[in-house]
Amino acid sequence: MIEIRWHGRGGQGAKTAALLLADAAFETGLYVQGFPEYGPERMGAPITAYNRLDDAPIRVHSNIYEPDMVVVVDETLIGAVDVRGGLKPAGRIVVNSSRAAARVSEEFAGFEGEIYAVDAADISIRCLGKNLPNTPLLSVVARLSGIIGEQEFFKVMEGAFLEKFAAKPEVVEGNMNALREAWNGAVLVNGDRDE
Amino acid sequence: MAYNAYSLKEIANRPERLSPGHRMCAGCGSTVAVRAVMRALRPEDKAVVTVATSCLEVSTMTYPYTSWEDSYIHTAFENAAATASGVVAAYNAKKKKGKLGENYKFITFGGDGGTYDIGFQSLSGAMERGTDMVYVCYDNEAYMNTGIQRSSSTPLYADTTTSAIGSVSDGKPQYKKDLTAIMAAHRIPYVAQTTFIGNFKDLHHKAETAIYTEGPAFLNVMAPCPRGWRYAEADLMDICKAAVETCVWPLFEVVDGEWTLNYEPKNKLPVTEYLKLQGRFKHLFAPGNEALVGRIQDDIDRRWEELKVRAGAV
Amino acid sequence: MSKKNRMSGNEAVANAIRQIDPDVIAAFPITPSTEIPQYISKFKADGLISTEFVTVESEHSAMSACIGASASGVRAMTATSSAGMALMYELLYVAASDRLPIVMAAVNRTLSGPININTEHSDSMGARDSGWIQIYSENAQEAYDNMLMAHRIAEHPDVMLPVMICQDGFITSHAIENILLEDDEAAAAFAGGYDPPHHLLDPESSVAVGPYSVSPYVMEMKVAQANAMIRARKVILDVAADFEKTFGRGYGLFEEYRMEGAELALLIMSSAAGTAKVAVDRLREKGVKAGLVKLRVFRPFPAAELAAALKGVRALAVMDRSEGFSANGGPLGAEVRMALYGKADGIKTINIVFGLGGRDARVEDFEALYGELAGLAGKPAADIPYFKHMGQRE
Amino acid sequence: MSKEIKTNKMQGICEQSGWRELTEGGFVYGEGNSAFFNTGDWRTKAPAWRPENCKQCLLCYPVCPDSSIPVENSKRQDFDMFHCKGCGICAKVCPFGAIAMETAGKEGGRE
Repeated sequence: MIEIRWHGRGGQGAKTAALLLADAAFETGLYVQGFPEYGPERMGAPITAYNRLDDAPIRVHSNIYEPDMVVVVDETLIGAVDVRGGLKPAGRIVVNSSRAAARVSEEFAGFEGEIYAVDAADISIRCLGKNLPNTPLLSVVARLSGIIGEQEFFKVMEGAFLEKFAAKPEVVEGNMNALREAWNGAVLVNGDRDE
Repeated sequence: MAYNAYSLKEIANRPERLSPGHRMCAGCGSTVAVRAVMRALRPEDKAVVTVATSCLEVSTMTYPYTSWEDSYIHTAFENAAATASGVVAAYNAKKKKGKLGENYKFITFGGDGGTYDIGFQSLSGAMERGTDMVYVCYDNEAYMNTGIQRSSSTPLYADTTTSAIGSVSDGKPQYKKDLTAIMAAHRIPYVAQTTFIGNFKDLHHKAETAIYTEGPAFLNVMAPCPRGWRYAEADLMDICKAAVETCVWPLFEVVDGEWTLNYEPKNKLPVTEYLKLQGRFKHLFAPGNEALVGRIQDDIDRRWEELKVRAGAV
Repeated sequence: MSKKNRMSGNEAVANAIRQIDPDVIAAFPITPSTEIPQYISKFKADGLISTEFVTVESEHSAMSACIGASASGVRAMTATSSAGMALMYELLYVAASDRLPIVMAAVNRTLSGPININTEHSDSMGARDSGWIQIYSENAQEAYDNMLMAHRIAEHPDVMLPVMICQDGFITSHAIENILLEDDEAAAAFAGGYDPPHHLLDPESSVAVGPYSVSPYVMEMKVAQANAMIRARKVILDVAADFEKTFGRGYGLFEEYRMEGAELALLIMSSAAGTAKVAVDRLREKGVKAGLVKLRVFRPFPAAELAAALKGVRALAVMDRSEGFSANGGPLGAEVRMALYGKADGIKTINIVFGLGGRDARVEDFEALYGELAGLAGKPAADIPYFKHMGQRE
Repeated sequence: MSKEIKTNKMQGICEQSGWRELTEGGFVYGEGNSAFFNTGDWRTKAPAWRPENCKQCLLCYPVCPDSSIPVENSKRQDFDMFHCKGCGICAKVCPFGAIAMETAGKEGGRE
């Protein structure tokens, strides 16, 4: 089972990204869970969302306390929220950041797992014209999770976007571009290990 | 709105839709109101009647009896309009699916407690939703079913069991709520206020218009209660006449937002002509209480002038 | 044919409702059940259902409208949670005593106060004596399946009682999970239609509903209602058997999970049962004789069946996701002890009140609880408290 | 009055009925069977109709709270004394002195 925890702020789409990742995983035949940390969702307030992905039925209904991967949608949360809490020693961190690799790495001093940074804001602004970092991050997480191949992922997401944006199909292409650009857009910031 | 041709002699041939054998008090005004409203239904039309918890409810469906010729439902005190909404929705569903050929009308009765007070939210909701129904408030100005407690419909200085008079109390210290105007503010197609006068032409016209107007309609019918108002049972019609002639209870209707006064007394009587008929106001006639009567008169006069302005009668 | 899908519990229930296509739905928004009327509104906007959707101004009016509609001989449904259900309480009793087979999608949420939007069973437990059949769901699949069965149970001539299908707020209602959805035609065919012999809109004969009853009738009316609830037990099982034959998924009054030879057992409801099952698996791997009973049907309460299922157990924890404030635990604890008393004596039993206001319960919490049960099994009954809370800070 | 030909679909249900004999949900089937319930014995005063004074104006008919003044072919008939509670509203509205209220006796009806 892969357990993923998303940290973002209300309005940044962390919950949507978790639900879309569940969609993608479902299409590959996996058993999935995608759920937010439940509470009144308010713009700007820190929020958490979760994914469980497994090839067997998932029965557990608690939150995720020892994730395999942590996704930081908004790096200003680092310090404000214990984003590393319970993360497995060999786990992974994905951070949306425009800062230099060394700076990002410093934030997680002592962490032995892999840390990836992607400038999701930049990709989003270029592809979508606004800062919606969840779409590029979703692409990075899908690749790192290893649950789905590149082309299959794009195909699944195109279907999901066509459904989600049925009322405004013009935004589908921008979202797809953001996904494509982000697929290989993350940089390993702590060391030169192969991903 | 012009009255339709009305002949009591013809209307009286319609089948009675409220059967006798109900357990209302002798002389009760509410069943007089019910009979008059139900008489306005064309004999070929069917109805489902909803009644809020009230004297009318406990007395007209006492297991294993019903006094209603038509289908009837009671669920609780504060929700008659919502209950009727469900019946109307079911009717629409059946009609849409071609499962029902007959035409039904939906008529709801509530007392003033179940309408002005506890049932007000549900009434407001059903009217706002445009439910095709008629809500009839039979207004006897207190909670009679539980033993004459004050409601927001109880008039100023009335003596009730929860607005008791005493050495430091003159009765209910608040004015009566103007529910008919509030219902008009819902901008529903038809709102009217009436009571029992003469050959019942006014009430019949208003009930018929309410029932056969598409969309929500509201009727406020003053229905005196001999026990709560403390008058001799036989005096029902005198009380109603005095209420109209003193302008305590004006007869008017609001059709698509347009107010019409249906009756203007040639010689508006002083309010004492109404008050003196009822034991609930007896204390106002004790020496030294002239100012209290004056306040009532001032209030009635102000409301009457406002109504005339609204109805374009000045 | 069943089709694999993934959706939240609310979406699953909304899809069951779409497939059933009830005549009338009256509902009012309240977290976390709000999504259900939102889906209904969209289904209606897209022409996918023929339902008359009454957007009432309160839950009290929602249940009132359901009663009016159901008494008119059509299928009526609503969805609610928490304070919304509490506002309906008065009418829940009326619906049941009028013997109207209304179906409610209940999404369990803490009853105020303090106000909280997360799951707890205090809302539906507060309605436990209202005369409604109560069926609880562990996950979206069960919520969907139970909803497809609900009308068949409620409208059965031996029953004629309202049914609430409960699922846990957020944990089930808002989490995306895998689910098997049935074909629209097959689901609709299973749910069937409803055509009661007496109702308000019968042009052949008037009907009066909701009588004032003097004392000489009330006792008899309530005995008749109580007997309908007794008969519901068999109907629930019959409908479940037909459901299994049709769709392949089986249900009972409760589910026994790894109860073969179990010495330590939990009795638990809804989503937390899934988490506890993982604990049972881990313990069984270690050789601990752990088992679990997940109660599905709380009303009617399967007392005799539970006593039989738990007979061989040495120690039992009854898990209440609501406080009864009885100073002795929660309602499930009280009822299970009633079931066992004199029928399956000698089980060392403790009532655990947990998960209030959405307080998370982890696999590790349940593992630890089984550890405690092992200790209780060897203790004299007099030394075991009636109940305790689990998961709170001291 | 026409109530005599009404059928009581609830016949047989009474305060001695067992729980299996009551209607499901307390429904009452049929139309207006309260007509079978006697409220005439509530009276302490009884109206008496004097047809010789009656002009058939029918003003008495709508004011009766107990539907106890039957009308046939636009003409009022004698009182339904099985149901009349003796309130006297009818007598008070009669402009022609065609209804008298009698203090003693419960017979009433036609004088």
